[in-house]
Amino acid sequence: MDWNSLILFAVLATSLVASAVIFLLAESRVTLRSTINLAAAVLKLLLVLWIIWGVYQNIEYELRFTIIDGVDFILRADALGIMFVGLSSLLWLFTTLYAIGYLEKAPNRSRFFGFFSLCVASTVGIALAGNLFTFLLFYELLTLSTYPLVVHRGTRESLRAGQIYLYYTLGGGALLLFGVVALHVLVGDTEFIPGGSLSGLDPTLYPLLIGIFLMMVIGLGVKAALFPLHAWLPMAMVAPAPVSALLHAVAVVKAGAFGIARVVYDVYGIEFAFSLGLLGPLAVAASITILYGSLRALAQDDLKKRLAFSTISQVSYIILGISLFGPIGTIGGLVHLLHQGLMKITLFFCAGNYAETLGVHKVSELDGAGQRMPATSVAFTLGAFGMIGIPPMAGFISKWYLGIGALEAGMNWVLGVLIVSSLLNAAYFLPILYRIWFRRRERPWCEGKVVGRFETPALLLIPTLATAAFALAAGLFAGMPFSPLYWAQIIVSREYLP
Amino acid sequence: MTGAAGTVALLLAGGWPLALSLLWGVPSLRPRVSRLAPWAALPALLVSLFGAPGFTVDLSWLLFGARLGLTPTTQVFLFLTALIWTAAGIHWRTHRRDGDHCERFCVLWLLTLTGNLGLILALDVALFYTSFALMTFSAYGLIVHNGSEAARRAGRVYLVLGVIGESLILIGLLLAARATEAPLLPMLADLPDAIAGSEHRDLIMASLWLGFGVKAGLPLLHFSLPLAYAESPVPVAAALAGAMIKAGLLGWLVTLPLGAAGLQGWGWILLGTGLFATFAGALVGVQQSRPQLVLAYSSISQMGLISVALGAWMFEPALGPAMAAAITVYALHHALAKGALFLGIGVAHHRTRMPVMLWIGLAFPALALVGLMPSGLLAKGSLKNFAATGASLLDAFPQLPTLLALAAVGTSVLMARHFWLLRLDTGRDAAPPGGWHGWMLLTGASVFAVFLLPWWGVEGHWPDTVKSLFGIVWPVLLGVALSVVASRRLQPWPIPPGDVLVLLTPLPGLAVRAGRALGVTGPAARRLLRHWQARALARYMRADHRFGRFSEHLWRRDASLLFVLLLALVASIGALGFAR
Amino acid sequence: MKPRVIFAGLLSLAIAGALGWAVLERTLPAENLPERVAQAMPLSGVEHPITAVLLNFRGYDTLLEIAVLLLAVVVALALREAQPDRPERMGLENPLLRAVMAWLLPLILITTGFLLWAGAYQPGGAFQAGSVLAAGGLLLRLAGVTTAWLDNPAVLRTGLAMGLLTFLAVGLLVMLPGVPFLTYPTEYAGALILLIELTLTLSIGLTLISLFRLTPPYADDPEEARDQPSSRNGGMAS
Amino acid sequence: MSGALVFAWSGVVLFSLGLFGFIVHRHLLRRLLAFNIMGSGAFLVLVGLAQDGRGIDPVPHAMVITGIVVAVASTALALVVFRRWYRASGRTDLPEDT
Amino acid sequence: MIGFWSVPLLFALPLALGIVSLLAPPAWRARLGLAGLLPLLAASIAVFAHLVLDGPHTYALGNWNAPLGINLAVDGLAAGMVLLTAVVSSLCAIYAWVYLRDQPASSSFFWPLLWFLWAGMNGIWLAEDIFNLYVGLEVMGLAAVGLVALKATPQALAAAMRYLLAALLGSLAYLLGVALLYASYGTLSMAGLQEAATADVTTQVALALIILGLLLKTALFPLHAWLPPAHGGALTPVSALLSALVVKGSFYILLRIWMVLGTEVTPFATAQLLGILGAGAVFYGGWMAWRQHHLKQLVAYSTVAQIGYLFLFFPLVTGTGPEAARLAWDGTLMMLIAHALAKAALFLSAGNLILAVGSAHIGHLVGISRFRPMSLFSFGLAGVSLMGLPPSGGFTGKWLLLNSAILSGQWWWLIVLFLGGLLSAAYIFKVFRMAFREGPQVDHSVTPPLTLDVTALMLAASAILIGLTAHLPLAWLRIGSPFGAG
Repeated sequence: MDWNSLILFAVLATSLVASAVIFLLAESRVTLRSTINLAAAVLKLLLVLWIIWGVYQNIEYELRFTIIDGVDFILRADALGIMFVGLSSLLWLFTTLYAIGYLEKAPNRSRFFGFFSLCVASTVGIALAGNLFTFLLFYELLTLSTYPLVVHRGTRESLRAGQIYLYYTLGGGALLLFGVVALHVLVGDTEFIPGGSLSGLDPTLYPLLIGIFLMMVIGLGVKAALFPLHAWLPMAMVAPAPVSALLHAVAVVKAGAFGIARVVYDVYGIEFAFSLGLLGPLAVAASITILYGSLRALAQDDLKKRLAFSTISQVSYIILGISLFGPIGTIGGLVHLLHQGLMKITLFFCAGNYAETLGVHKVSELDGAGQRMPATSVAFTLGAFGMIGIPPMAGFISKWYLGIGALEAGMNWVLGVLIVSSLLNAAYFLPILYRIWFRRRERPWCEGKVVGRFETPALLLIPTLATAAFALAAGLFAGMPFSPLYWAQIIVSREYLP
Repeated sequence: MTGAAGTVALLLAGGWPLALSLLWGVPSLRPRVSRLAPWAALPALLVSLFGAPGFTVDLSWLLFGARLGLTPTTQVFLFLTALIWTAAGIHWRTHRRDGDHCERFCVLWLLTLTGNLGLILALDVALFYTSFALMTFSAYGLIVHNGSEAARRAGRVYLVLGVIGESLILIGLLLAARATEAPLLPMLADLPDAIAGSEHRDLIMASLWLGFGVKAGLPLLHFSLPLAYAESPVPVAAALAGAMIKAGLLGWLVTLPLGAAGLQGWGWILLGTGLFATFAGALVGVQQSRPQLVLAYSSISQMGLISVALGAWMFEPALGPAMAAAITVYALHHALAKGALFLGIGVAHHRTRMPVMLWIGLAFPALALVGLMPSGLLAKGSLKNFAATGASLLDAFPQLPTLLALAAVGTSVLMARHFWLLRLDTGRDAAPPGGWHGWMLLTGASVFAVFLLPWWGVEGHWPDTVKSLFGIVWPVLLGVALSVVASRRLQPWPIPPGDVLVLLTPLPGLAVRAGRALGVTGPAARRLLRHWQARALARYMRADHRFGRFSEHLWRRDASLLFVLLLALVASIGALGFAR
Repeated sequence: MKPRVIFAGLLSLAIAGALGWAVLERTLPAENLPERVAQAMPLSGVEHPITAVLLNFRGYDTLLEIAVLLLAVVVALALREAQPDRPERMGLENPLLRAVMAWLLPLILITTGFLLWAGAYQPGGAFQAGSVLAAGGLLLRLAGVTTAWLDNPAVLRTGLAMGLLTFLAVGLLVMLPGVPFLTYPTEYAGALILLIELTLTLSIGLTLISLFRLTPPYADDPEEARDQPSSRNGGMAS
Repeated sequence: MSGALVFAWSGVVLFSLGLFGFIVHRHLLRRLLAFNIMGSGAFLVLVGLAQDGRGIDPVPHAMVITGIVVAVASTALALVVFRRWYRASGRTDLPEDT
Repeated sequence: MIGFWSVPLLFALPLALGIVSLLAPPAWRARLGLAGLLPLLAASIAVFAHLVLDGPHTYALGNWNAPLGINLAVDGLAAGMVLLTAVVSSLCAIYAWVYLRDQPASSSFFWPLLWFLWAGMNGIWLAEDIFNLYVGLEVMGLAAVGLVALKATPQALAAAMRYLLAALLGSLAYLLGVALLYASYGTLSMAGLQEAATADVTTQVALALIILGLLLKTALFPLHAWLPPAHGGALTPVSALLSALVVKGSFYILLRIWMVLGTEVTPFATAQLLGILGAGAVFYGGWMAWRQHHLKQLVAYSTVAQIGYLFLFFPLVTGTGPEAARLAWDGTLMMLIAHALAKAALFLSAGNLILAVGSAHIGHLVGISRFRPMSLFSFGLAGVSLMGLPPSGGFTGKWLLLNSAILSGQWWWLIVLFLGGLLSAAYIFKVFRMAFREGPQVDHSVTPPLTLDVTALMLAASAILIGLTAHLPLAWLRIGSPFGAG
């Protein structure tokens, strides 16, 4: 147990300890709770930055102990994992800030922030997991820690949503469990190794491996909201805005997508998965989801629902990238993991701002919001442009790499999917922008909250603008060192050239 | 121009308007920024005049790694763009009224300008495409600036076409980039060769041709132009018609493999569409009842001529150098003249104390356009130059010179119609006289800017024989004569602006017509239209809701399907396990 | 009703059949435990093999068995405390019984003593003795002889616990030389076993008597009992 | 069938009869009696099977004595609980059984 | 050496404590109980440590070796159960110490009964003699019945009566099996039986009787009818003890006897039948738990379901390869331990919730998450283990069982584990749904004493932790097991 493993533990512990302490705090200790939360988030971010620097220099970070014979608990920071950790810890900081502002004077804040931190801890655990078992461990923990967040409002509707969320995720988790166990029986402890560890198996096992892959992808696809396993996601929109933001941008859907990446790259190995013929169907499933999500989003009037269907569509970009055999497609998928997170969290923050400040939940009520809340609206615009894939937003970078990657992999039809999806994205985002900026509101706003100097409370505005700026910068400065694109390239260079 | 100074100059050319737009974000600086905004294109103008082609700046941190630089062609484009934007900016500054949404306008203006300049300066695909998109989407805000129903409709049409265009361009660029050596960091200069050698050559060319064609007023994709020009503020219209339409042309020029062998088919297509645009633009244009619309169709018509030149180039690669020069010259000439004409509309609306001077000024660009001024002479001369070198083209298409001459008749008629309409409009606005500076700048440039061409190394072809001079003059005379006759005898057809659009959406168009026939006024028809639109939307939403209910029911109820899936899977795995 | 009878009949028949089959098919064991018992008898401290098995070889079983017995009383005590009975009205005003009791009681006590003592050599032992003792106690009760000391909880409970306590104490004390639990030193084995048996007899007797006394009196009519608010727990039930 | 097993056989019969009664009856006292019959049957089997002609086996006898004590204790406990139940509810059978 | 000395203390000490607390005045019983916990815990730990350091050993009571005398066998499983009993019972005792203050005075009889129960359980864990097991079973059973009856309400009495009848019937069936075995083999020692065992009719009938009897006492579906009222209706610490430990007593005996006789004597079908009954228990118990409206009844039915998991052991260990059998062994024991800890925690926290809202109806829990998060948190942690979600002992056990099922090719048990997990999620989250619903804005609920919450939380946390460090306990449990010390 040296420093390099302790720091991994510390990354996990920052949010775990924060969560435990917050649970124990009385409801009224607002300042203390906020301080702990923020301190933990900042500390975690610093630690993660430290590790990122270390991973960049090829330092090994590993923490390992035995759970049962033949099954280890492994935390390991590799390039892919630390990318996801970086995203989570960065967005955790912003979401915490946002949530503090959003939930001001709301009940049950101790519970909320406790589970919130727990949720981040599980996300970090998922990212750092070094084998399938550890991954599974945190994957299920994530399910459990997000349930209280989904039902936080305690209304009948949110409880129903929570129930459906559970149906899906627990069912998916059980499937994943079976896949993992079956794989464990076949080959023993399945550590994540670049290039995968299964290619040496006896060819008579291939049908079995395909079945296991299917089970795991379905299990993970539930969280990644892969069609037709997506129904929980729009329903989970009843949760408070920070939760939606976190669920959509970082924690849950990304955990599913990240898991699929792990399975494809580090368990099966992309070449082996390709030779088994698994990637094509995955790409088809992802494409169907992309189009389906967009088509459904088109018809939603509820802003958050529209964003939710958009998420369903966008997360499948990641899976699409993963299923493209070739380094460029991989880069596209991985980089979209970050980009989508930044953009979508911005959009949800904005939706939350509109709802909190103006009491507006529907697209049709947004007329003229740009005049009342210019900064939020600018952020929303940036996010929406990113989603459509308009340069120089981050979404364009992903789309470009996905497109080139699809051509490289010989799947030209994917290009069509990308274009149609962009058009659909434009079709459901641009009308919102039009309403925000170019229509006037006839009636005065019924303002929900007392705001300070700005158009909305500073705690709501700052994170929104920050994530929007990040989403812009991720695209604009994609060529810089340590940009998401740069990091994805590092991952791919390590993944494809072991 | 080398080293640090060059780097700074290039960066400033594109970055200065961007920086201004960012500074606008600071509320206290806004008044200052809006004072500086008209001059935002000045650095670019200077670079275009004093910059040297071949110098590049690598911005590895930007996007995938961007590269800025100038080529002889882009230098001309940069000049005309910067000049038009500056002039339009001056015009806007002197004609600004209180109560405009000046602030939003200001920042969108700067962003559009950034995009327009950036796409000219960009040497790599990513930055080019980024700038192009920035221009497209920012311009939307400028077009709908008035906020009127018509402006919003124009904006909608513009945006839909813009998005489709962007997508087409993206397809083309992606496929083309894939064919280059470095698909992740493609340079524009590599594209033509890559496209010519690509297995998807025709697909790429089609997407790029259509994609840029949206901007360049390609027939059947053109209908955003008249709508946008007519409804946007005058300086915006000038920029749109002068500069941004040329961005589409530039897109063609830098991406299409114009000089490659074996593109005769494409040559025919471009020639055909170009000629069609030329005549159709003229025919539809003369029916219009507003000067802006006439000018818009004139632009479509003129771009058709350029398209003819492109087609000729493709048809016969040997024409390359001559056609390149011709296109550049024609682009410069047409852009400046059209810009001047549009600004002239703005000037003419105001009261003036010097009507004679005004009309003389207004006449200059029009005369240039029909070919009676130095710039027009040079442009027409260059364009008709293929007779000397392109024998095979003339063999294949001997009627071409005649058709070009007839096109000039159309241009003349359009100009005549323009002045006729402008005369009716003049001084209608009670506003105090605005500044003439911007307009005068462009007017002057439209006549004399061609003399700058040798400075950039572009050699046009002056019509050097009497025959060719006559060939330029007689269509003008014929056109004027026709106009005089027509203005006495003929009534214009009521072809609505955005002609084909109406045909494309026959139902609403018919509804409007039927409404008119029954005496229902425009607003009522529009209300009806909106009602239908709302019904369609509602139906879609209802269908979606039902589908959502159905699908969610299917997938959600106790997640029963999951279980079935699981059981099937487990069973199959078990069976497989036993089978082995 | 009908199906249950059929079910019960079938089940009983099946069990009987299976048992019968098992008894028929039984093979004689290879292990000859009686012989081992016989060999170990000299070391047991008693002469009757059953007593030796009960209190020496398998003394642990007996220890637990006494615990079971005590347990029954504990539960009975607990239940009475939770559901208090009214003062006892038991006892027959029968002079004949009283007269006979005067004769019988000494005889019962002597029989008890004999059974206890005989246990070391022939069938008999603590449980048998204790049962007889209990029978005597019951007769006394039926005769209406008040046994006030039995109502003193401390005395009663000490008496109840004495047997098990002694057993335990002996079992633990003999461990002192470093041998396992319940390893009687050979020379004291007989005496220790007798001590245990004696206390056990008393305790067993007392146990049986108290179990009898701790059931609610027959006269306690359920209707009355439910009317009277004696049960404090009644209010707790929800 | 050897005659020595007669006790075992009667034990089998008693056990089965007791089981029948235990299932059929609802009155708790009867069930307790049936239980005791079963117990006796079991003890008979235990002792009866030990008569295998190799002399007396004291171990089953000791086991039976232990068993009897346990049965007595159980019966007593059952009676106590039954009487308490009867006093509290006035019923002689268990509620869900009818 | 201390470990060796401590072995008899494991039953002697609780017996002595039971007697003393019977003699002591009611007010002193609780204090005495707390004082007694310490030496008993120490003895348990000593025995366990002795095992870990020196390996398995037997303890010949009275210095008479089996088959003449009675041996106690201390192997990994026995010592592990002893320690588990010590931990769970201690925490329950501490809980009871506070909990019983507000109960009627008669409930102080909890203490002597607890000690006897403890003695009976320790007797069972250590026993190596099948008749001794019978006596131990009776001690445990009657003590348990007494504890159930302690409330003395009509419901409690009926439940106790039902429990008693089932226990008696089970014991008699077991005794008859013992009689047959003794008649065939002339020995009562398990080691002796294992040596001599042959697959003849007598043995099979004996085994069948023993299994039947023990199934009844373990309350395996469809013989479970007595369990929910008994466990659901008792005092809270009693429910916890019964569900966590007492049902494990008879299962433990079954496990032991199966390892001695079952794998050789019984046909494959028997093991499968036991597995199928287990599956039935999982489904039926889970379904019934989900339908309950009474919080403790829900938890009690959950026990019915969880017992079913344990019975998957038999098909997985019979007629399968050594690796699959070892995994099944590990998995079952992990399940057993995890369930003991988690179920005790679940009952205790359910008791806290009931104390808080003053009603056992689940519908009355509305909004409780806001005011009593601690109690609910323990409930949730324990629920995680019951659902078999990581990281918890329940998950580790499930993982091992899954591994074993796949390895032995008996994939149909996967479905049981899968649906069982979902069913348990359904009933656990049923409680949570209520608790998370927004209810009254003002706190009307009673605050349970901190001790109650802390004990529940400790149990729940240990159910989680044991899953994370499972390889240590499993390694220890494997000492002296038929599958070798891994």
